Amino acid sequence: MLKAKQYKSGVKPIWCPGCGHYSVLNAITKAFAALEQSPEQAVLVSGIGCSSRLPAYLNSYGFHGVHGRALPLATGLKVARPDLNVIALGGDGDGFSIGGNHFLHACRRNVDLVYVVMDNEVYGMTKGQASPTTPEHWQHSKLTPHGPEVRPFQPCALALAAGAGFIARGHSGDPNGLAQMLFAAVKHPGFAFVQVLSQCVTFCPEQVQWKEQVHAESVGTDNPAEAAHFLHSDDGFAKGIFYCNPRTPWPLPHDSQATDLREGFRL
Amino acid sequence: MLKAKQYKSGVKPIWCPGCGHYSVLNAITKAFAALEQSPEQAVLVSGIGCSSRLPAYLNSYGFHGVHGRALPLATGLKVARPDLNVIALGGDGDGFSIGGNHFLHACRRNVDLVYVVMDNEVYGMTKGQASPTTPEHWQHSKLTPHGPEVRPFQPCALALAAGAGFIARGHSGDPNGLAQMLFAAVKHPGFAFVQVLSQCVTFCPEQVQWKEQVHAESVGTDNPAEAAHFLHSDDGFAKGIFYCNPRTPWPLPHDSQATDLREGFRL
Amino acid sequence: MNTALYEDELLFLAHSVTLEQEAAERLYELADTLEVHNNRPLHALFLELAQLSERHASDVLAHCQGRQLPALQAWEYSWPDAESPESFQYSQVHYLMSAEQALQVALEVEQNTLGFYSDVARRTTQPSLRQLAEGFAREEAEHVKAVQARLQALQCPALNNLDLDPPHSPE
Amino acid sequence: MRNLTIAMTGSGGTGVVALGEMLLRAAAGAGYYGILRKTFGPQIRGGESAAVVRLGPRPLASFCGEIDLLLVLDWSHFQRFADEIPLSASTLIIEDVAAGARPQQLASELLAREQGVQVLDFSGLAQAQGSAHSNIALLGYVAAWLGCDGEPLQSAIDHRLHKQGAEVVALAHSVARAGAELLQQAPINLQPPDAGAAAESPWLATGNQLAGLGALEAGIRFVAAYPITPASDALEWMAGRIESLGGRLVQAEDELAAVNMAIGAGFGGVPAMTATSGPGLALMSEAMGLAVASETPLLVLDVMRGGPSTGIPTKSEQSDFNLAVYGLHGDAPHVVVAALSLADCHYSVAWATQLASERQTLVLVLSDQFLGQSMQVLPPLPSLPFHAELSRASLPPPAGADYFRYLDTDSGISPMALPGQPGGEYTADGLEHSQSAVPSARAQDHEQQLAKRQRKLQSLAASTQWGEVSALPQARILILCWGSLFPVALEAQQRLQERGTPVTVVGVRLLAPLPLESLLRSMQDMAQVLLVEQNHQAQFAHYLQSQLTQAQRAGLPELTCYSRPGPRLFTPQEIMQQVEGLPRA
Amino acid sequence: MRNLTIAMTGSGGTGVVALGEMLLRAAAGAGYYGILRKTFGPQIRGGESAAVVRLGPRPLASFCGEIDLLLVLDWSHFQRFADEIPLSASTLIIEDVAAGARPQQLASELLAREQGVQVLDFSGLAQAQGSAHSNIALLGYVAAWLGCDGEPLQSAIDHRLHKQGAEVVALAHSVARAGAELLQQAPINLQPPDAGAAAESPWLATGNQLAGLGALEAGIRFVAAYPITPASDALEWMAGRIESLGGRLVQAEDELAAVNMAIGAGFGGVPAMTATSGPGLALMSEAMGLAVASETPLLVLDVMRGGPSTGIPTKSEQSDFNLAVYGLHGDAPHVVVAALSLADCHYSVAWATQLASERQTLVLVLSDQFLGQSMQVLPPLPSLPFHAELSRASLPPPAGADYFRYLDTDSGISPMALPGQPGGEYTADGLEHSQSAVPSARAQDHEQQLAKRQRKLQSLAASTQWGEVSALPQARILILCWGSLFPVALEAQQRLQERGTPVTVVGVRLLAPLPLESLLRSMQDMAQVLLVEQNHQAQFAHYLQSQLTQAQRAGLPELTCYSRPGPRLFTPQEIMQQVEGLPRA
Ligand SMILES: Cc1ncc(C[n+]2csc(CCOP(=O)(O)OP(=O)(O)O)c2C)c(N)n1
Ligand SMILES: Cc1ncc(C[n+]2csc(CCOP(=O)(O)OP(=O)(O)O)c2C)c(N)n1
Ligand code: SF4
Ligand code: SF4
Ligand SMILES: [Mg+2]
Ligand SMILES: [Mg+2]
Repeated sequence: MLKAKQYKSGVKPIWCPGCGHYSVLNAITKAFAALEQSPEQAVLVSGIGCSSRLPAYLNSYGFHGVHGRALPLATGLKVARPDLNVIALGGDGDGFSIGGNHFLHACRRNVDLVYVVMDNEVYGMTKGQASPTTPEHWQHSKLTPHGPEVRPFQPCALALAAGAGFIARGHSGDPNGLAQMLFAAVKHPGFAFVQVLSQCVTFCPEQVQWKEQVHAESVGTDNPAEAAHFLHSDDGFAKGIFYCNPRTPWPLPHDSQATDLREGFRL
Repeated sequence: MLKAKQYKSGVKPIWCPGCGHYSVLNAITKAFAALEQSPEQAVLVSGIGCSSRLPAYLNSYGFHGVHGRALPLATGLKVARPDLNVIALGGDGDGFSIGGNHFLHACRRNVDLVYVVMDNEVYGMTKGQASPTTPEHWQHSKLTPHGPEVRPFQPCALALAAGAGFIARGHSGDPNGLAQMLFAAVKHPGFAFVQVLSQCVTFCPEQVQWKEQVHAESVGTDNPAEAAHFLHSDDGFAKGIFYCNPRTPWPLPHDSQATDLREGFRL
Repeated sequence: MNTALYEDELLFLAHSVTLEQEAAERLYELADTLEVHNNRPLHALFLELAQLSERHASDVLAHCQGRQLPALQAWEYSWPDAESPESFQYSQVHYLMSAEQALQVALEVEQNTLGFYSDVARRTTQPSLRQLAEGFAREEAEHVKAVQARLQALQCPALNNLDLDPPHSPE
Repeated sequence: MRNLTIAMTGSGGTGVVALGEMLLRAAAGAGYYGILRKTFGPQIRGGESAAVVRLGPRPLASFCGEIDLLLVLDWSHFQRFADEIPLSASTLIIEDVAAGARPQQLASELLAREQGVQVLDFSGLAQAQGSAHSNIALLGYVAAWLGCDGEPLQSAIDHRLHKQGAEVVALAHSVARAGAELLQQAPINLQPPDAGAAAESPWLATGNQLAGLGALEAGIRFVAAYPITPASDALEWMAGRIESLGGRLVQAEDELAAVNMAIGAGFGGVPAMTATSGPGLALMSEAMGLAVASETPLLVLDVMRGGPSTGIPTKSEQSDFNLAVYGLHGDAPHVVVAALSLADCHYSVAWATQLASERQTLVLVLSDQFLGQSMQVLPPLPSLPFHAELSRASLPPPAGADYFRYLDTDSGISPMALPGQPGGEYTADGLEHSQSAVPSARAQDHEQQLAKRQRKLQSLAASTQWGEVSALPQARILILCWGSLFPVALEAQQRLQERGTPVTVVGVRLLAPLPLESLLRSMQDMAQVLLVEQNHQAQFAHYLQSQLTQAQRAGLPELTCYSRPGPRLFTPQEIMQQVEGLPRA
Repeated sequence: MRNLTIAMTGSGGTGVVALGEMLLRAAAGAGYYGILRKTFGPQIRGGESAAVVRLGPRPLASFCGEIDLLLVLDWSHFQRFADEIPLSASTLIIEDVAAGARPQQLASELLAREQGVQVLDFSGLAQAQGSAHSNIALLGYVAAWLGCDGEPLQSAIDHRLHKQGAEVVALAHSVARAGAELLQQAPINLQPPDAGAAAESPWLATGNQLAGLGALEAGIRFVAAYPITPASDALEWMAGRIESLGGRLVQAEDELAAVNMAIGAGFGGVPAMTATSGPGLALMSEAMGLAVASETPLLVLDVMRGGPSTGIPTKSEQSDFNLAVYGLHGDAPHVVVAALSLADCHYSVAWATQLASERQTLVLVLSDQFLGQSMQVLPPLPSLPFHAELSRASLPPPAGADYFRYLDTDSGISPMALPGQPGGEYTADGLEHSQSAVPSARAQDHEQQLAKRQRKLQSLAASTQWGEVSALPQARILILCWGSLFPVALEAQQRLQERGTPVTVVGVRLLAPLPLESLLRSMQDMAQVLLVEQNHQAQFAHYLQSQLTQAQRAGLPELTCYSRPGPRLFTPQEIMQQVEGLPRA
């Protein structure tokens, strides 16, 4: 049995001191310890962004793919190698902007993956542009000097409408709670989505206030209409497992006899 | 004032006789007649698919773009040319599979567009593969012989979660009702989404039964939680304007004085 | 259904005109469609039916001479069903449709129309409107007979006509 | 050695496509080899359509420009096929009474021809039996002429119709018989093609199916699919079979997902692929670069169609060459293979499957609509020695030892650990990295990895699979081609020889890295080189030039390029014409 | 004519980048020309960083390999910059007392040099005034040496710090003054560069900003943006300005959306663009083909970085050439332009903006991280004669007359109607189409449209803007380059001439269609041609070869190619070395 810190690789994170992503990294190692995860059986798959640098900091296998495509990469891997514990992760830009379509379809497809989005409401890596979850009137990006003026993306409500069976929100300020959520997410059969509020101290220093704003909720329900009602009136700072309704993960097993591939070609 | 049929171009549709898309075409011409639309001021923008062939059948301007990208094309056009009436349209494959991300972000961005999806729960143009809205156990595609085994995509629930301000569902069997919906959608300031159940007689002949299954609903609400509740318990055959909650369309006007572009370069 | 129709002659006429015009338009459209799909016999049949409908429409228009009919939007009509009763439902058409099948649908459509006119004639309290509607119904009954006659005249026994050609994928 | 080409036209619904398929199958049953091509209007159903069947005593992998016999069930829009069904004065035409008016332009021509038009009442024959299927009557008639109206025809009909029930089948048999009997009263004034001694149970297959076979046999166990014409049927063929091999096919939400899924599976050690056509390939460009940089095995099959953009989706063209060879950002060497015939779809894809695993990189296979969707009668294909299994050499050392995923080896191939192997843990990366897989922006690491990724492919250029050479000893002219033009060039070669002009034909299978030495050797003693390809910009020709040094180029014979786009089929005749037009050396 | 290069290194928080910027600005205020380059470690903040400033009396558009003066605030990870800050025996080094331990490897070298290392107490000076900013003290010190420690330094500090409030500014001024005063006690043992008579109000700008300026001045009124290094700041510069011109910038959800949005706007008649780097460009490939096929104006700026895949995002490379020129599916001719210097970002983008509208197609502009993110002092740029406004000729005829959107004209350019114009209604299409914009799969339409789309670009090859030639009369050697290597080659030319080897330099601005005649003319009388470019595979060199006929090629002087990837900066020295290594003709 490994201790949490034994899941770290020797590579030192490049994240800014104070960045919420450190704490997500720790929460993952804690969940791994609790899961007695053997490092070589886990694969962390990410896109591009500060958050997406995470896989290299663990001593599991990892794939730092291209921007926005962590989920299809993870899906291909998990379907081909069901024996592995595959965790996809990345940032809000990676997952909800360029990767939005894969997010929807991964929720529907329900492959047995965990997807962790470290949501700091900003594109950290490219110097602080607005992401889909950025507040409507945040005016700190030169690219959108008047603010995005667009309603923020509601990841949990969308996950629900798209058909995800496990929907939770954690906070980097609470790595133990987060570890527990991740533990549950890994155990959940099928697709499990965990949004983590993870501050970007460099481009959104105001996010250090989040620790005052988050509040635990114990809504956990398996009724989609109830969950929808909750999530459509949510202030974005509720913390907890909002919805958990396991169904058999894809791909479903089929009976299939060995076929002679060449048979059909004969006259 | 033009009559409905005067909005048609001379090009004859290649659609299969019996295809629901004919009736969507007629509904559009009827809505145009009611709107007293001048043909040169309207632009129909589509992706690729049987449904996406529609623009050529109208005597307005049109753009038959690439697969899945009708919405960004339409967005660019409308933002650049706010004087035009821009209608994006296409199929369920085009809009919800390859185009899913643009759908989400168009709902959020709220540009003053109408988006009509002719949903036949199948990829008609490529010979009948499953689309995101295909029923879980539909086994008529060789690509997914056991059926997609994935929950169908819920376009209206997703549009709501993504922030659309106008959400409606029509049926090709009711072109007059559809015309009325389209009329309202064009009048609605901001993004308006209309899902049209439009049968594919070639690959899903069972869909001619839809006319027995659809039922009018007068849920029309401006309360998102209520709408969410309704849409999460919907059987998919309700017909009507489900949600209508206008907000100022993007782009918002800003005061901006003339700038000397070269100013900032001087020492 | 909006009952105003039963009492307002102009509204009734507006319905009748639209009903016949839409029928003609739809039939022309179907003729085009079947031409595009190389069903030549049906192309010809639909053309013929369309021309017939067009004549009906001008007959009805004749009744409106000099009268200002109300301008209605497509959805302001009060049809018993989603579409005007003369409209061929798109979903009833198939590219390999036989003349018999087409005439069966045409018959159904004419019968629906007959039903529409008779219904108005039965329900209205306005004598002049009743007279008008009864007149239209009588004409429509003739159409029904005409279609029935054509159906009977179809000599061909039903042939086995399995669709052997697979659909193809243009894009 | 007489081959014959029979074209059939009608509208969808008259069953002309079904006619073509049944005719080919029946003929195959009687010892013919042959090939079938279908053509449609833009409608999904009921549009004008045509089938062209070529039959003869030896395997036929191409068409030629001449139509010997034209069977017309419906003349509508025949003009639209004018390019694909060129009639000549000697084309024999047989039409059904119900075929409708002959196309105006053609009508006068037809009357002026030596051969008249024979009008027969196939629809009447069918109707007399209560059937609308004049095509079946016609089928019987032609089958009788070919001498395959017995068991072969019956089983072709059964094969096609058995799902419709016994009654339908029985009716079809009797309509066909009526057609066959008609031949006695109305003989066809044309000698049938020679039948050969076809192989023991010959095959009937399309290139797309054979590509699927090659992939599965060589070990592909994961397929990510997004439908697109004309690649979908390769995916569909595999969909029905891969699970029985323990593999899986996923229908992806788009091409971006499809290619990334395949990369994910490849990273997991499961040989993986996707198939697409031009627009989809363009979308895959970014992720294909990831496969190159992260050194993940990836097979992508591109079944080319007319471009650019949506282009002409149902017609063949070789115009994705540039995209396939050059279309990645950064310096991203990868392998590009082109299938040289329908049968070679099997070979090329199987080889490519092995290459992807062996070289840990992107291998792109170019096929096209002609290869993918034509159907051929061919001798059973041999089993191939290609398999994707990773060789032991590429496994990492046991846990504890230092493991460098991107080790700079002599071969350029580094040991690749698979998830699940203790001691091999690494993070694959599209960022430039050091040998130990840690991101690095240092010049030295960048140059090392760039060179390594190029080096691991270079030795491929010398592989014996680089291409096919059909040499004639006295030849002083070389026809150089790639992909689906190879069989066409072979036929031109044969005809040219008959006319006393021996030429050698080279079909290039390995496009990148280019097997330059082999090519130079083949050009060496030639007086002329004619390069043929089916695109507007002579894409391969330019590429070839770009790979030659000044000295190499100076030493070469004159290089003439004949390049034209689709949708017209390439014919042996036009190649012959080009050869005959070459300046005499 | 003395230029001097000053490098500064420290970690993120020591303000070394700010130091570089203020130094350049202050120097510019005193009549220097110069150029600044910043370099970072992989961290977002606080990582090791460096700035290199080159100063001299004439506009400087490139760097050279020699570091004359190295200022060290912090030695941490200095090794990571070894490639970018190559020290020589004559480099003068000044370090702050608090700079920490010298890198081990370097330490012994440094001690062995003729020039020692001068250690000064900048942090002490700052601390004495209650400031942590040793960089400001150092700034004052160097500024004094350069003679710009008066008003120019003050306004550089003000410009940088004014948002922080008067107190901060005042403190900085006094720390800087203390630094300046230190020069008296500790003079720098190096003669400062010559200052020139800089232009009346010179400019300070990056290539990305100048690209933005070129775009907006030439009429771009719609920008679709998705952030990516190193293109984001071009987009950000435009974002703040386009609305004041009545235009709009949209931040898109991804590059697929961005490019399609720009196409939508272009279809609407509003000149539109997007900017990206390699990975984003790859994603745009499919839609760029749509712009070509539908003949919609589209401008795409690609600011290249190290590839393949995510590669080395913060460093420069010229390795997207292949993707830019060849990366579309089907035969899809389009225009590719490369910016030849920072100032030329303005010119090239403005020209490209006009071309896109005029030729109704995709125009790709290649810039790179070096051009995009370096900051230069330069004379004010002239207004340019380029504008995107559609010429009258391309409007459709009045309503009623027949209008053919894709009319096969002599020039290849067809009349383009804009939505809102009655009588011009048409549906733009990526499917192949007839002249009247109706989808068509006929060979004749396909060939006509393919030829038309190619023809409309061909005349461009003869445009005077094709490239820049810096010819020396006696030159027998030609240096051929494109993009950001042009200023480097120019500097090599100047130095070579000083050494008695006159060479001519050609910088190619128009990459596709290639201005072949102009190129052949420039090579004509040469004994040697040296082609230089910054990528691994010699992408342009191969392209050039591919465009030459056998005869043309035979007539050419020997062509030597020197090509190497990033991230190392290309220097005049290495070009000189190559020239000097050429076999003597
Ligand atoms: C195709 C592509 N487009 C754009 C980029 C540039 N890019 C890198 S990271 C990033 C955004 C990252 O934001 P997020 O996912 O929220 O991660 P964070 O840095 O905030 O943790 C972008 C736009 C890229 N690498 N690739
Ligand atoms: C990039 C790309 N991928 C795939 C295709 C192939 N394709 C054409 S239409 C289509 C699906 C159309 O389905 P839908 O949008 O539902 O329209 P329908 O035909 O059902 O009306 C596909 C997959 C394409 N044209 N381009
Ligand atoms: S920029 Fe923001 S997200 Fe990135 S490492 Fe720094 S704090 Fe974290
Ligand atoms: S295939 Fe289906 S969607 Fe396409 S035209 Fe035919 S019926 Fe309509
Ligand atoms: Mg983020
Ligand atoms: Mg569909």
